[in-house]
Amino acid sequence: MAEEVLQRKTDIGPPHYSKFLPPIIKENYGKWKYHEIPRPGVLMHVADNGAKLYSVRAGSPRLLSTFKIRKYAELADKYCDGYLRFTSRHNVEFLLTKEENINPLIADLNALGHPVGGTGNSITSIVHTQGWIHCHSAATDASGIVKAVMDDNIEYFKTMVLPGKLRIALACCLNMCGAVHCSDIAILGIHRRPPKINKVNLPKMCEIPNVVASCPTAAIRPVVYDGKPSVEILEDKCMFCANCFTVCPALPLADPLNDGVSIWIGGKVSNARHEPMFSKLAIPFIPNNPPRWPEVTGAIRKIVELWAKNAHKHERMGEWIERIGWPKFFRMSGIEFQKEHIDDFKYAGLTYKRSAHLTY
Amino acid sequence: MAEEVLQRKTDIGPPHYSKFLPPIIKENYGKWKYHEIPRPGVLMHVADNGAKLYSVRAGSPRLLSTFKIRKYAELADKYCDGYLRFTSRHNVEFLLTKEENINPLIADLNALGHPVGGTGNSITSIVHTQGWIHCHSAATDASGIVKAVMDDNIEYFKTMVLPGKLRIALACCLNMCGAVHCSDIAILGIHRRPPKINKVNLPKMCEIPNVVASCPTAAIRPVVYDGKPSVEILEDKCMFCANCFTVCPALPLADPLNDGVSIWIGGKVSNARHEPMFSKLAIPFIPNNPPRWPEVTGAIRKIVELWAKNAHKHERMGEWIERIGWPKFFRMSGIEFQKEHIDDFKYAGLTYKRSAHLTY
Amino acid sequence: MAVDKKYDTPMLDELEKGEWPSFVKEIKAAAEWNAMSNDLLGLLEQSYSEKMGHWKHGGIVGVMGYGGGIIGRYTDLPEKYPNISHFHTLRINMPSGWFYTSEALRTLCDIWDAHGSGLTNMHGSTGDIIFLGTRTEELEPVFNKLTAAGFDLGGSGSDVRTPSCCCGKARCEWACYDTMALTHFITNKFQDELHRPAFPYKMKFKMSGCPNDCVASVARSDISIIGTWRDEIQVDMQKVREYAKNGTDIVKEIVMMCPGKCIEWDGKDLNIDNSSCLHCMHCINVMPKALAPGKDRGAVVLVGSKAPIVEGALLSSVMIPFMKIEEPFDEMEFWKLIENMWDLWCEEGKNRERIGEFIQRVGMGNFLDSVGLEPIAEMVAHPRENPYVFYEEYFEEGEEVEK
Amino acid sequence: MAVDKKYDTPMLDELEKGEWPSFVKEIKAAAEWNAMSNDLLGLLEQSYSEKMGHWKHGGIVGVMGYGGGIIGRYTDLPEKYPNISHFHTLRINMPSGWFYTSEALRTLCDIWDAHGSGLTNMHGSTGDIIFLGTRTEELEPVFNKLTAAGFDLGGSGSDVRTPSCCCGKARCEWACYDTMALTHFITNKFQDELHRPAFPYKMKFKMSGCPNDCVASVARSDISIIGTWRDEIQVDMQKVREYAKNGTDIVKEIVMMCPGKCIEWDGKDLNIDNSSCLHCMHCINVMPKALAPGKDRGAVVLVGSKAPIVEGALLSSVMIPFMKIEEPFDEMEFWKLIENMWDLWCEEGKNRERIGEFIQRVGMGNFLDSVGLEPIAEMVAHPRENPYVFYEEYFEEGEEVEK
Ligand code: SRM
Ligand code: SRM
Ligand code: SRM
Ligand code: SRM
Ligand code: SF4
Ligand code: SF4
Ligand code: SF4
Ligand code: SF4
Ligand code: SF4
Ligand code: SF4
Ligand code: SF4
Ligand code: SF4
Repeated sequence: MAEEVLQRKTDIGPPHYSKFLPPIIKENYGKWKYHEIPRPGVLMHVADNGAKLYSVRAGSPRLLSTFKIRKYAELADKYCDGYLRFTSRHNVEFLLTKEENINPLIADLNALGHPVGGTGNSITSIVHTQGWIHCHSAATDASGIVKAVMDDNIEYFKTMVLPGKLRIALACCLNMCGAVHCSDIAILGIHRRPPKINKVNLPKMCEIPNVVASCPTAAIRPVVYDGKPSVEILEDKCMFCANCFTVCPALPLADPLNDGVSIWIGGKVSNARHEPMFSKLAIPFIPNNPPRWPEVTGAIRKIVELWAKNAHKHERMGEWIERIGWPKFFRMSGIEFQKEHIDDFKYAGLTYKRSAHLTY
Repeated sequence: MAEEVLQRKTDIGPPHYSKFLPPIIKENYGKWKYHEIPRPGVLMHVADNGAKLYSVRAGSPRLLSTFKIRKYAELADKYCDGYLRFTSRHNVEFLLTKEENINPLIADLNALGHPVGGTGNSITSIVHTQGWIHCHSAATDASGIVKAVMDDNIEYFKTMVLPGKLRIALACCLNMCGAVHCSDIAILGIHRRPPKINKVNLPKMCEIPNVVASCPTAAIRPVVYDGKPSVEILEDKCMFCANCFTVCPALPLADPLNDGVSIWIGGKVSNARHEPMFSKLAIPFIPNNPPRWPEVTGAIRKIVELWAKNAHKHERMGEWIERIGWPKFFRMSGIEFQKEHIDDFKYAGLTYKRSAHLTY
Repeated sequence: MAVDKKYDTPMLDELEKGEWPSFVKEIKAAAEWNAMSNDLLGLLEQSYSEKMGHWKHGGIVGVMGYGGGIIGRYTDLPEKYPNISHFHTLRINMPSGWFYTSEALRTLCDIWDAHGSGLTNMHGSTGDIIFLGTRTEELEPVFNKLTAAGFDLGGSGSDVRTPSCCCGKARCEWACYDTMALTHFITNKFQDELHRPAFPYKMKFKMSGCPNDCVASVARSDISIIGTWRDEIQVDMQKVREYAKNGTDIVKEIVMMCPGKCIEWDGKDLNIDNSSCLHCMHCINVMPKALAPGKDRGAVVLVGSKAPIVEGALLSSVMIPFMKIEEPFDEMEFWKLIENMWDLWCEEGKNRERIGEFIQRVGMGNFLDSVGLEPIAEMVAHPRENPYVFYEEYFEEGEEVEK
Repeated sequence: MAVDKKYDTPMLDELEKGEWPSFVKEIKAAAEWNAMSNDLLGLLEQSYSEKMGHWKHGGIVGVMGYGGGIIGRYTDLPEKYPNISHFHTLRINMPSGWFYTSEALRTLCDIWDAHGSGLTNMHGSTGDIIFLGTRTEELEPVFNKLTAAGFDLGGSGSDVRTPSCCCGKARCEWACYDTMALTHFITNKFQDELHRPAFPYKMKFKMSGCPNDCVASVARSDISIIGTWRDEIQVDMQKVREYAKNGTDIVKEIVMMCPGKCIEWDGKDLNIDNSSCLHCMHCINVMPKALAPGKDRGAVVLVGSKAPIVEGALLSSVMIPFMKIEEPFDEMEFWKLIENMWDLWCEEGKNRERIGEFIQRVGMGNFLDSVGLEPIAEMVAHPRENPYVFYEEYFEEGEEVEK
């Protein structure tokens, strides 16, 4: 299928964004005055001169076929002179100037299977990663859990009844592509079994010193196996980080019996009110249960409802828990507190409860 | 002076406190209802049955001669049937039942050179240590600075006009005997020059491996000197902790040209409002300037006044600074921020400013 | 590539149900005509039933003269799924702010339909347009068509990664600087660094127009540039009163939630002590018609965030508390700092050590010394709590000595 | 010991000025008749002019059968100050709560005047009565007279240190348990551990009757026992209204400062959501006549605080969130935990490793396993943020395997 190179260009960079901006944005660039959310999924930005831009946000699985993208293009042509954008959380936004086009567009989007929502105090789409679709590292799938969780929370996407924004993210391994470490709710794929050593391939594929050095806990030691250099793993010391696997394909961690997901909560990135926070471990392990991971969706649903019911208005998940304290959160949620919850990494000492500030 | 042992007793423990409690306390033990502070330095505790106990608190240098203790005993006999106590911050408290005795007692105390105060929102006496009076480790004196600082803040001992309690502590070296690490203001003696190696005594007095192991930064290496085992010190790596000196007298750090004090602020131990906090570095170094350390008293006075003027009612030093942020504190106080202020120890990473929460 | 096989996908079919748009439907749509996507469907069903992925470590593949932009990928079941024996992704640099015309999207689709799986991510979590899966021999042709259409590859490996930003001034009333313009400028300024990995590890830029940080820059970028202001919040008092009248509980929702504790409300006037304002955006967020960021606008620059592998996750921390961001961008002093930082990191950083980890290792103070920045209180949440200060000078017999 | 020499002390004399009581005056008072104190005066003046101490590392001195309680001390200028060539201190265990009668004080003075410098610390910062400076040969006689008078030595070295406590129920309306009784009990229970150092390092107990923590136990003791309650704060509403009437700004001073954010005040009633109360004491502190701790009282036990040498300072952290403290103390299950902790620490602790540092090193989770405590959420400020969990079990071919 290779084709003739006519004139090879490099380092041209991306197209200039100005080519893609609708006239109303060009005219009011930097001159927006305020916005309103007339209905869930629709933003109205009003410029100094009174001009009004409507953005209609539709949910997206992010993994899109060219078929679907062409459909988007059609809708953009039909309702907004061909102008649209994607958001930092992978939703698609149609940029309208004609208010009367909003409802027909939404109807068409719904017909296409794309609900409109995700604005204001809602759950918007889940920032996620490749999973079994494309990555060698995955301890779980990405798109499947995302679909199941969003199905289960769809009314919170289509309405704005939550106390604040709720950002969910998923990463299929500890590399944490995405914003898992700072999300209101994070779903994180984890291995729980130390790497199995492929003794045949290891000497061929990997440099022993690199492999040994890659392990942060010094769990890997060089040995000689069958006259060839190899490694052994002190299983007690393994914390399943997969750093060794990143440098050496002969040390796979994936293991259907032991892979699964953990749930982390209470992170955020905005500076609104509270400073950015890391997510904290809520549920150490749930086995993979495809295709719809019911234990995961169930657990998340429970946490969402608990927060929705108890938080003050504007309080993000982490702010709410910080106010009531983690012990009370564990009591309320019925989640069992376990040894796994107790930090034992670098800054562990600072996570101990160092005061008598307790609830009973 | 040695005397005959009549009957050697051991492990008898301290006398039972009940022997020393005045009748009013025995009667109302555990039955106190509330307290008032009728005037600075005087507490009135009221029991369920209406009984009133007055405690008159007088400032103390803590280092007391038997002469002075006998004077206290006299006053106790004169005004309160011989009952008195000392506080956790080393002040003396006379325990009265007769309200009419308060004023005469205070007059006598003042005549004896002991001001009355330290209650409520005041500066009470400074928890401190031995310094040049008794310790081999000292980088500064204890009692001298304490005296100078208390003289300079005497009106805040005798009144209750501050926003909250202000606890000052002093330790003459990094061992930090006392509560220096959690004080509103802490004065800490510090060395700034690496140990000088006493090459003659070292082989005689110290075990080289212990010495080498004692250094947390691995600044000490074994060497042979004049045919004898000795050590060398990589000066760049020394953080002046004196741990080596603790295990080896031949490695003194004391050095008149380079010893001095640092000032730390914003710590607390009570759970009231904010959880306990560590003190934080405010002024990295002030040279020793006996007998009255004017640079130290001046710096402290300035910090106290700044807090007194700007804090909300009930706000301890650290709570106030946390609210306004450290940059603003540095701007307001005129203290220069330097490299020394930036943490580079174990948890350094967590002390960096990890958000856009800034004041301008 | 015609589709000749049909896979049974009972598990995946379950994921066509429900109201959220289904990625399975997307794959199936492509699998109708595309053999790669069809094999992907088969492989994925197998992964679902085995609870395990079937991809091998990626090899080094790429386009001529570029070191990044392609993630090589091969299945470990090439006999069973021959059409995805190679299944490399291309990372294509998106336009700033992810704005498109329908025409641009169709151009991209045309290219990808001709050379790949017909599947994409719009977008990857760094922000790129992801072309999901093709064979090695297709890479050059795709690349050539892309550049012809005005698109270029994004980053991967130890290079500058595709910078990304919020929509900023294009659509947001709070943008304190022009995020899209700066992002476009940075992307072009660092084309070489983006396409030819030469760093110890990856290097990400993310630009948010205000402290709401709609691209999560503080958590996900080595260089985080977050808009802010340093004068007073603009207040339209009449509008504040309207909010109050229309049901906003100003004391509960705003006064008590202000982290700077610097707002007072007496039922008529809102009084902000701007000198204590932490620029968190909360009050503005709640009353967008009444309040707005000040007029003296710029950005705070933070450095060093990343995911946890392997020393633990980091948030970016303040390096420049306030910087004006104005055209001409190339005259900004800022680039000098970036250069100094990179020089130092390239020289002294370990392999696979992000710049944030490097700073943690050498210490902020030493890092500042080396890049020529003065230490300032804004860089720390609080000064040190431990007494282990490396005082750098001492006196000897009357004279100051540098250690 | 008559005083035959008189030292010029121009620098120290400066410290007789000013309103705060002067330690120099105290030393001079003793120096009038005591040669040790007189030499101390001379030595101290020299230290002041040289800006340096003149004490050597202490040798091992003590009384028969005791390993602790005495700090040996020698000056490095014994020729010049012969009377303080030895200058050891005795640490004498104070009565709980530092209560005395004038008689008891005079007894102590009599003993010390006969055998030492005539100088004391009332008290040391661990809480002991400090007899400041005497010669080795005086130690036994002092000890014998002390025990005859009912006093005993306190701790020093790697032993249980003299436990101390706030005055508690003796004088404070907030004491949630009997601090003085418990302290007396602990001191006597552990006489052997107190007098004969056998631990890896020192071991301090401090008892505070309520979360105000008037003995700084959370910062300065390996075992911190802090009183608290678990039912509802007792409210006398009439008195609350009186405070409000007399000028307490209940919203600003209490509602907005409550860390649990669980108080409401409508100008008439104070409403506390006790299930969110953090037991900080603030509201009670501000309105002592109106509010009081609940009736179901006990204590929280925290473990591990210490000064910074050498791994950094620690605060104690929660081990038992609530424990009833009631007579008979010796039937409390608590001692079993203490025993387990000490056994473990003695077995696995390094030399000069405090128990807090030991926990930091082995990890709280492992520590709990070893001492037989269940992990509970109250022990942490928050769960872990990093994903490096040491899962302890995995499945292999259908069966669970312990690693
Ligand atoms: C479109 C988008 C930026 C873009 O260039 O793509 C965007 C747009 C807006 N954000 Fe955002 N935010 C967008 C991602 C984010 C993110 C990033 C993320 O989620 O990964 C954050 C940080 C989230 C976090 O803290 O974890 C973010 C935190 C905010 C906040 C702060 C919310 C808070 O209370 O913490 C506001 C203020 C508000 O909504 O009150 C905000 C406000 C806004 C406003 C109202 C700004 C404006 O006036 O135009 C926009 C509409 C918000 C809405 O959906 O109601 N935006 N916003 C992103 C939409 C993502 C989506 O499809 O759902
Ligand atoms: C006598 C003493 C206990 C003892 O057994 O010796 C004591 C006695 C009282 N304390 Fe205290 N505290 C005593 C040391 C402490 C300490 C320890 C220390 O300073 O080293 C603290 C912790 C300080 C810290 O956080 O750094 C302490 C933190 C408090 C607090 C909390 C204050 C705060 O806002 O943080 C209160 C409550 C209050 O005063 O409102 C309190 C309240 C009280 C009350 C009112 C309790 C009562 O109802 O009897 C007593 C009179 C206080 C006063 O002076 O106004 N006491 N108090 C100690 C007197 C020391 C002195 O001579 O000045
Ligand atoms: C495609 C993408 C996930 C996605 O589905 O969106 C992705 C995919 C991979 N990431 Fe990532 N990362 C992607 C965004 C991120 C992000 C988010 C971001 O950039 O905002 C992060 C967290 C932020 C950060 O940089 O720390 C991220 C942190 C990592 C890490 C951990 C790096 C670290 O320093 O902690 C690794 C591991 C590594 O580099 O060895 C990694 C490694 C990988 C590799 C290359 C796997 C590997 O070890 O070789 C994955 C290739 C998957 C595949 O087969 O396609 N990826 N990766 C994202 C890039 C798309 C794009 O260009 O737009
Ligand atoms: C006398 C006293 C200071 C005072 O003037 O009050 C004192 C004096 C000494 N302390 Fe201390 N410590 C004294 C209370 C403390 C406290 C406060 C407390 O107990 O509440 C602390 C902080 C809390 C703690 O235990 O962490 C304290 C933390 C230290 C340390 C650091 C221990 C650590 O683990 O970090 C050392 C160094 C060591 O043990 O090697 C230390 C060592 C010393 C030595 C023995 C010096 C040494 O290295 O040999 C000092 C003897 C001085 C002398 O010549 O008399 N002293 N020491 C206090 C004991 C009096 C008493 O018994 O009542
Ligand atoms: S999170 Fe892990 S498994 Fe998922 S895409 Fe990133 S590197 Fe791959
Ligand atoms: S997974 Fe991580 S901890 Fe386990 S052996 Fe590999 S590198 Fe070491
Ligand atoms: S702080 Fe240091 S110098 Fe002062 S008494 Fe304690 S050990 Fe000695
Ligand atoms: S003072 Fe501390 S850092 Fe310096 S050499 Fe001695 S033990 Fe090492
Ligand atoms: S970061 Fe700020 S400027 Fe950018 S889109 Fe979000 S709210 Fe607007
Ligand atoms: S921006 Fe945030 S800190 Fe500033 S006044 Fe508004 S709410 Fe307070
Ligand atoms: S700790 Fe509590 S009980 Fe003890 S004296 Fe202080 S306020 Fe009273
Ligand atoms: S004790 Fe503290 S947390 Fe509890 S209600 Fe009172 S102020 Fe609030």
